[in-house]
Amino acid sequence: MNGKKVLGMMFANIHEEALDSLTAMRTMGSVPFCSRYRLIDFPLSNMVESGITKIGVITNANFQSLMDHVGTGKPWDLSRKNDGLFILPPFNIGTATMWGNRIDAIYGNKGFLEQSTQNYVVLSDCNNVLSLNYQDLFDAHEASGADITIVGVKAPMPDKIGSILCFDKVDEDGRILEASLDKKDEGEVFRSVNIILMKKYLLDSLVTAAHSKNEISFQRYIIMSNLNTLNIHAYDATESFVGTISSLQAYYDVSMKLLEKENRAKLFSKDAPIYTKERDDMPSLYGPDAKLNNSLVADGCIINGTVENSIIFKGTKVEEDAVVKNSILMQDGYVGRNAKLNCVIADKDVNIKDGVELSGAATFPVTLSKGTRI
Amino acid sequence: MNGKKVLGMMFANIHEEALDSLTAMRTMGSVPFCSRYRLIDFPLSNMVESGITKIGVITNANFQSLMDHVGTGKPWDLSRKNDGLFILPPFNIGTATMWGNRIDAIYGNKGFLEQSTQNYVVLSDCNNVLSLNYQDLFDAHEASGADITIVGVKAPMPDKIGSILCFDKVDEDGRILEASLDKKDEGEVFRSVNIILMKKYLLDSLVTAAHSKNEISFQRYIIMSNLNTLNIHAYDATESFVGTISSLQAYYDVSMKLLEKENRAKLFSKDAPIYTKERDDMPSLYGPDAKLNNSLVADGCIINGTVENSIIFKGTKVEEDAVVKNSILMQDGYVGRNAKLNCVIADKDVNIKDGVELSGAATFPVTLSKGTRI
Amino acid sequence: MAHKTNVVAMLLAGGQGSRLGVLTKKIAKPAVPYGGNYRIIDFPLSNCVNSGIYTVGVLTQYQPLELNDYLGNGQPWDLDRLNGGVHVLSPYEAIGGAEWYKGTANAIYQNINFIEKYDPEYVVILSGDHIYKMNYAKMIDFHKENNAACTIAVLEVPWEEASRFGILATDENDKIYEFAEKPAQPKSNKASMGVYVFSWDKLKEYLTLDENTEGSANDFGKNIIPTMLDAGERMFAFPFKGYWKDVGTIASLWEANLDIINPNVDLDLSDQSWKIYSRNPMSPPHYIGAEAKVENSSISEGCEIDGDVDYSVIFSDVTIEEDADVKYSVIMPGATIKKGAKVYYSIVAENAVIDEGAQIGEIPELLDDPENWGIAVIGSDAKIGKGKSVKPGEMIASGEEV
Amino acid sequence: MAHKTNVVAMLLAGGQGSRLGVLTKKIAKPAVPYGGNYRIIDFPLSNCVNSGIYTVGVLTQYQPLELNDYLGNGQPWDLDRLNGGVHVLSPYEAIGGAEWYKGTANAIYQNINFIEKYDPEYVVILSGDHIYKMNYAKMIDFHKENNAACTIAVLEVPWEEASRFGILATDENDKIYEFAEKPAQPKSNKASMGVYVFSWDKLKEYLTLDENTEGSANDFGKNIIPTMLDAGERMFAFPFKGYWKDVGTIASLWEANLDIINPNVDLDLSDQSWKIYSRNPMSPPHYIGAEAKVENSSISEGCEIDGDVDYSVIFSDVTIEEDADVKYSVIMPGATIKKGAKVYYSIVAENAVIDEGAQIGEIPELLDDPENWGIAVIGSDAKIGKGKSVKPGEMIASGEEV
Repeated sequence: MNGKKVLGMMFANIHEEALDSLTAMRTMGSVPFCSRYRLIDFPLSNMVESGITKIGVITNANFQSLMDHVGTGKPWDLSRKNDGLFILPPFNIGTATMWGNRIDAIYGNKGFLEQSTQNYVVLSDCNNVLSLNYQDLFDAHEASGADITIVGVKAPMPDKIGSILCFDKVDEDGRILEASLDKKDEGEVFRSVNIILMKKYLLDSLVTAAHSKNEISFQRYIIMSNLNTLNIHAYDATESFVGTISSLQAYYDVSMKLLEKENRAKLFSKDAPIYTKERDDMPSLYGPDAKLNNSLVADGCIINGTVENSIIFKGTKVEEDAVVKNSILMQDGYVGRNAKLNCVIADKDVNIKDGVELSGAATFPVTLSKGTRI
Repeated sequence: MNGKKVLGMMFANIHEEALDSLTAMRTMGSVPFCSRYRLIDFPLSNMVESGITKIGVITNANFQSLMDHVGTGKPWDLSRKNDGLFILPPFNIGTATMWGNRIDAIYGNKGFLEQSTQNYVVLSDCNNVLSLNYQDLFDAHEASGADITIVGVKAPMPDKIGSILCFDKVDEDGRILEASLDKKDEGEVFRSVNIILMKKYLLDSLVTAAHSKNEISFQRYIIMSNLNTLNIHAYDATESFVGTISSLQAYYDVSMKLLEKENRAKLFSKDAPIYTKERDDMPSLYGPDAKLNNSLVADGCIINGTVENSIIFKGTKVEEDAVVKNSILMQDGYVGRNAKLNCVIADKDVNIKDGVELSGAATFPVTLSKGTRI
Repeated sequence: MAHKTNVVAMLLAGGQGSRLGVLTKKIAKPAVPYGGNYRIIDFPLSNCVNSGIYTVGVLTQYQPLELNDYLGNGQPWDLDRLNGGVHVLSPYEAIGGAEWYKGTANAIYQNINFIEKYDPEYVVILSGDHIYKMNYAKMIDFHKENNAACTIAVLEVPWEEASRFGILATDENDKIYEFAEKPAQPKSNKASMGVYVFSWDKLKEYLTLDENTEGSANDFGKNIIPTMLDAGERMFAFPFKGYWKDVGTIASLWEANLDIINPNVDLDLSDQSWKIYSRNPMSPPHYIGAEAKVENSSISEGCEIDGDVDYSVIFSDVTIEEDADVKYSVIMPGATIKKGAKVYYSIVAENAVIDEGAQIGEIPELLDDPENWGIAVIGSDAKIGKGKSVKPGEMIASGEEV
Repeated sequence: MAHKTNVVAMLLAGGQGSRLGVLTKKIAKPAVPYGGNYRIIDFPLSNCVNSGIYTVGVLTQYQPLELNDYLGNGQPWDLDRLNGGVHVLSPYEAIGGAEWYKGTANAIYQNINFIEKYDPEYVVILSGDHIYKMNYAKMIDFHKENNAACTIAVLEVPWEEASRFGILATDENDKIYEFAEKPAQPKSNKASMGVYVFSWDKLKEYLTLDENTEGSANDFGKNIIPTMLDAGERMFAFPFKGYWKDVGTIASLWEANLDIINPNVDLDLSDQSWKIYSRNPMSPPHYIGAEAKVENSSISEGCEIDGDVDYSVIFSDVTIEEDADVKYSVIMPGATIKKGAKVYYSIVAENAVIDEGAQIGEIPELLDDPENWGIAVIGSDAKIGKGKSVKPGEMIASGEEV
């Protein structure tokens, strides 16, 4: 795609209340995921690989971890003289430290939109782990003649999160005829992942109108109420791996799905690498008594114990005779000798002392917040 | 200087209330100065040229213009994987959008100090236009064995700004024996320009102690009250060009001083270039009726009229038969045919229509705020 | 990935550019200063970036040091990229020995590996000695629409000058049916601008064929283009309108410089939507003194002007002292024109010093024998002593003291 | 400025490195993969950056393409600098013709202009085939304190091996009074590590002298150092302690790789205060399957391991399928070891494929004739067919199919 055409706008904070302690000190976008990434890496890398050259990241007051991660934008080649990466905290509206809602946030960044030379905008949340070719999305949007194209997947409803838009009736061309919010359905639905493409002027006029009426729901007042007047299409991304991080349980489940080869193959394609901020760790070292199976491990680990069905982040050390099962250990953790962990999510820098045993259930993983020492 | 030794900390906001409309929408550090710079460019470039590799910029809620200007830090070669430039807004303390005072601001950034590998810190404000070799400052600090070294100049007291520290008695080694705040003196005094070098642990302990006692004046409680217990030295920078921007009048006067060759020679040395964000303007074009004298002009201007004793920023257009005297026209201004300006400070994007006449006095320049159309 | 790097530009920075004499003795031609704030290479490089092409190979085997230094990490052109960016490509040694570039086509041939790394669909071939602003993206679109193997940008030149150019004869669909290098009897006035778009698979095929052809000069104009035409490949002429100037000679370089201050010339350097990027000298604003007189001229940053300047292009960091007089001249970065010196119809190269009262060149009207007139050229770092003079058309070598 | 760039490092990336056989057929030696996440050049480059040296020239005339590509704009080493940074320097053409680098000293001589641009006080000369972590800043301090013309880093080697090295005899102040290349009767066990600090004015003087000396090999060890010693220049030996390994042969490269998983070796790659930087392949975490067995080994990102790995170094993006067995081997990026294949005491280069049931190398204890044992080497992109075997010590060329 000619990067001069489409502007990316990322919502780094949306839904972060769903992740409890994982988002206590960070935005949704900077939640660690899959041994070496942060959630924002997926949409950011996909956008860059699709040729998008200017991306604004809308965030709230807790943006320090996000700034630490995306920094100058260099890992995504977004440290540019023209265009590049822009962090958009709510700094210009008096004492506000939070954008009120999505409409507010876009309205508050009208200046950013106006100063951009691109004619199209693609909006994206950070809580859906998927691999998307935005060029294909753009081509489909152009080919269909749609005013708005929304990416959706056919999957069960996620737990907990509110305001999920379902496409209840879609015609053969892909136009959404009927939609609903927060459907009660146990089975598979066709639901939005909140990646939305439209012309910049259209977004501007819809948001300006909604803002002047004090509307607060983007889904309801910008999408649903315009289904008749605008040509709004659904783009089906079901063939990609899609994981919606709507709760801690969903975080755990989506993570564990990546132990399956076919899911990794979908999410990590050679053609569309996922970039992240590098730490320059050494390769991981496995000692004489290491026993690993069905696990993902990043660089910089020293594994001397047993690790099964687990996801191990950078710089983790597992000592002799320690046993880690069905767990997620974020970066720079330490598991002492004879410690036993089962169904645990440990945030960064967690230190499990020798002999400590902790066990949750796959349907109720135990969560340890950053820096916990047990 | 081994850049690994000294950390730079810049106060981008200090004293900005003094500049009225010039700082209405921007920090002190991002006030345009001398045809093509912003005030922060001077300490930033000097630090970089002296080999300092990590610089934190402390700012308040209005930091967008500063972020636009310093961006990724590339123009100063501070877009780095290790170290580099860090903007430090007050984002981690609940709803605060302002650092209360200098002690608060340093205290609030203790984490930044701790994470830095440097052993020394140099603090610097942005409202003193001067050229300083921080390596020489460091060498003098080391040679004297001082605990704290404060850069000072022998010059009259600036108008308006409060809390100016004067070194009233300095021994032959440079140690400050007596100091006072806000001296009433018409003549030349030896006064601080608020560039202060000390070991990191010393700053940390002084600020932590002051903070715990709820002290608010860095000058009074960290410097003055420690004159007997610590070895505090003055470093005389009088031989550099020094302009303290303490008011709009001072802004005008300091700017005009740079029309003198010897002042430019001091401030802009070939060995220590002043870096700034570049706009890639064309060279300035002078038409057949252009009449220029005793003026400074940046790139990107089109001058067809008369310009005398003035400072013209990038992208300014002066039409035929317009007359601009004793004025400062910031970037992208327009002066129409037959317009006459005398002793005017026009902020960015000011548009003076054909035939308009405006005249201030050298002791009372007329100020036009950003985007004014007359 | 495909979408990001499907075009690679290769810039032929060329040989010694000997027609520019002393100006290219120490630097490659594309690094020659131009237009106050620029060097020649800024134009094709900025065109690339503005056209969305972020991978550029610069081919040179002659004095690459200053060019390398000037391009650096590519940041001034926004070409400091993790993938792609700007790379200076000098010849190198492989097993079986090394070769210098034999011709323009051979230079590309030797860098096939570089191009293949980016797996491009299209390759744009540019030369490093033309001043123009052109959207290559539009030319590539034209190339795609025509399903062409090769597209050549053409400019309509006055018929009487056509025999000085490579001339393309085209049908009503802009399809090329004949190419003639400097034809005595031109069939068209469409001159090749030396800007080519190739489908990479086709170019690779013909480069390989050419390399294996005994006696070939390995040149685009002489060999590749005619061979492709003979083979019946689809080749199209992309019509360009606007300012375009070859700056391969002293006279044309001088003229092209003065064009930036000529209001009648269609070269707008202030256009914000098509900026020409360059490496900035990081100099303070220029100062125009109380006694100076500056008219019809361009002045760049870092200059201190106390003398008279008329119809001239003054590059950055130039000093012109009191009572000096500069007319119809091009004064390159860092040069000094001392008190009372006169510089007329001249090019004064970087850091040259014209001492007090010296005179360089002459106003043609004042010559006894206007036939002998020409642009005087002072090489970089040369020094013209007090009261000395340099005749019109004379060239003073770099570093020479007169 | 002086303080920022007063040191320039020049890295001799060298010639073809023919002792590394098929591994350097297509790439320069410094670009050879090492230690799971690295290439050889990452060590001297990271040492430079960690020592505060941000201007590095990499001298090569042999296959610079992959090296250029690997170094890119220098960002992985934090060397994407506005001034300085990392530059690959190939020979170029000046007026009067061009020359390939004749020797190590001549390579620096030909790049005097590059060095002068930064106006350094000191120049550090490094070579591209050693693995070690060293603070050059301390060596430069030592050089300054001694007011030396040249300082050479030395390592104490076992006396019985001393005759394989360049040996420096020093007085009690570490002042060198004799240098002997591979002496039969070594006077000391201080071996030159090929790391030199020169005061630039001195080095320039001796480079120029050497260039004008008929019959000189233009080599640092053979010419520059002895000439300086003879002339009575102050030359000092800087003692180094720690891991240092020349990886100039297949056996030493193999051994140095296995050193990273040897707990008894003093090479700590996890030290956060002296990181070794490298260009990251941007691969997902590695996956170790349910049936895999991994012990005493290092695994890098992007691998999918379903077989057995023991005492081996597995680089990024390697696939080891079920029932494959890899022991005492070095498997470089992107290689595939298919089902049931066995790889013992081998180096398998980038993207090579070992098909099902094939066997590469052998465990020495199992050989009938252990005298004939050696490391087997599979070149990059080579393919070893189903059930085929490659003998110990055998080398399969890049791209070959067996």
